[in-house]
Amino acid sequence: MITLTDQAFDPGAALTAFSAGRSESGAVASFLGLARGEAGQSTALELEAWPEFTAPEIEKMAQSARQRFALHDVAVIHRVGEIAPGEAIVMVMTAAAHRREAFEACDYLMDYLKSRAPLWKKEHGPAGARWVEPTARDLADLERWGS
Amino acid sequence: MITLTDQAFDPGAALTAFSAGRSESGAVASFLGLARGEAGQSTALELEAWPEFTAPEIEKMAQSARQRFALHDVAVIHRVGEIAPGEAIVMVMTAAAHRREAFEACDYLMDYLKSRAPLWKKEHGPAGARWVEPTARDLADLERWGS
Amino acid sequence: MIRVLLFGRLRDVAGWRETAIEPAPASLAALKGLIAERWPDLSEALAGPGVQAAVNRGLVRGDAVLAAGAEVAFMPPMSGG
Amino acid sequence: MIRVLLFGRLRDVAGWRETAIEPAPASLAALKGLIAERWPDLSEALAGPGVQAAVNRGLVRGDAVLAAGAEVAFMPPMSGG
Repeated sequence: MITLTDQAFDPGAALTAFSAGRSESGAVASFLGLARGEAGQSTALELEAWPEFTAPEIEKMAQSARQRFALHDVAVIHRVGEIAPGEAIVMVMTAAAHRREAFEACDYLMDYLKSRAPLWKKEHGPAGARWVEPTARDLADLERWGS
Repeated sequence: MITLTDQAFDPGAALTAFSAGRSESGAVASFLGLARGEAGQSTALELEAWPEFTAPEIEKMAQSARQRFALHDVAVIHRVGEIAPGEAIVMVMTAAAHRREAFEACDYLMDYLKSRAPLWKKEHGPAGARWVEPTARDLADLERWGS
Repeated sequence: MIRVLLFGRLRDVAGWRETAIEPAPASLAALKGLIAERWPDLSEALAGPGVQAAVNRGLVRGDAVLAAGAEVAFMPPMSGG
Repeated sequence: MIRVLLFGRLRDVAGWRETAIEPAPASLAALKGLIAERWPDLSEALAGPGVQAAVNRGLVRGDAVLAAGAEVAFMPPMSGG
């Protein structure tokens, strides 16, 4: 399930809901991305989405991960709008029979979200605001998946 | 923090507590291992520990991960005793500045727990009980970390 | 008439987020020509690395025909997560 | 006197979890010799792949001296997670 929300969400409640009632999935991996304060240099993140396009594109990524890694289930929650340091930006959860598939699918989805999800991130700080773009490391991470 | 418990635990509550108040850790990875029912072939798992030895050994693994991956924090919760299908067996959480370190540390710790933590797992089913030992895949996974 | 949407830093460069263009240019290339005349700063930003275009919510590479009522989005490098 | 602890399937094989041995054998090798005489099934299981020994909660490879009061644990392949 893909959720875009402009409200703060509770990662723990999401994990409890996602993992409840699974008696055949031995493995649930999750990743939680938090807004960093950068020691005061980042006072807020602003995440811009184009909801009618962003949600379906993320859904395509999630379905690709589901097939490639034989997932039992997958969920992505992404904040949009203004996000304070320490708040959750993104959460990916994957359920599979065994841990390797769950880990790899979670890793894969995060790499795609970082560089291929239609979202635009602006960092606000004492010196002004700047648009954040994928780093060389983000692009190298994405290349690991061979597409 | 290392916790061995013979009581069912709520993974979501653990994740909420672990991720709260982190304004400099951009990345929290977690892995949750659940007892599989194997379509009725597994009715319960029994996890035996030697608490005075098991907890310090897991603590050593956690400290090794913390140093190797420059973690900000790490937590392991491991159930012992009898575990029903769908219940959580193990949860590993790692916090780091960036996602690659958080993911890899979580993956590394799970590989170590599977084959090197002083725990012994018995699977009970309609056909009787059997002791579970690390699979060839578990051992191959562990070798990825070069030690 | 077509609609043009801008995202991320392209919106900051142009000073607008959405506009209607009448009469409709026949192609994405024609639209870009028109942008070069009206909004030279935006035109320059569109030529930057990693800028993608979507027509009616599908990513396109190269040129594309624009029907009346088309929705064209210009998107700078994406950065989620 | 030394204490001997068994875990996992070793406990099932021996039929006990913990025992005291008096007088104390002087070494791990001497203890294994004594086990071979008293509990041949356990002795065979201890020779299986992946069985580890700990003396006073430290893993040992090969032989080790046993002081009076030592605690020796035999552990089959570990399987957490």
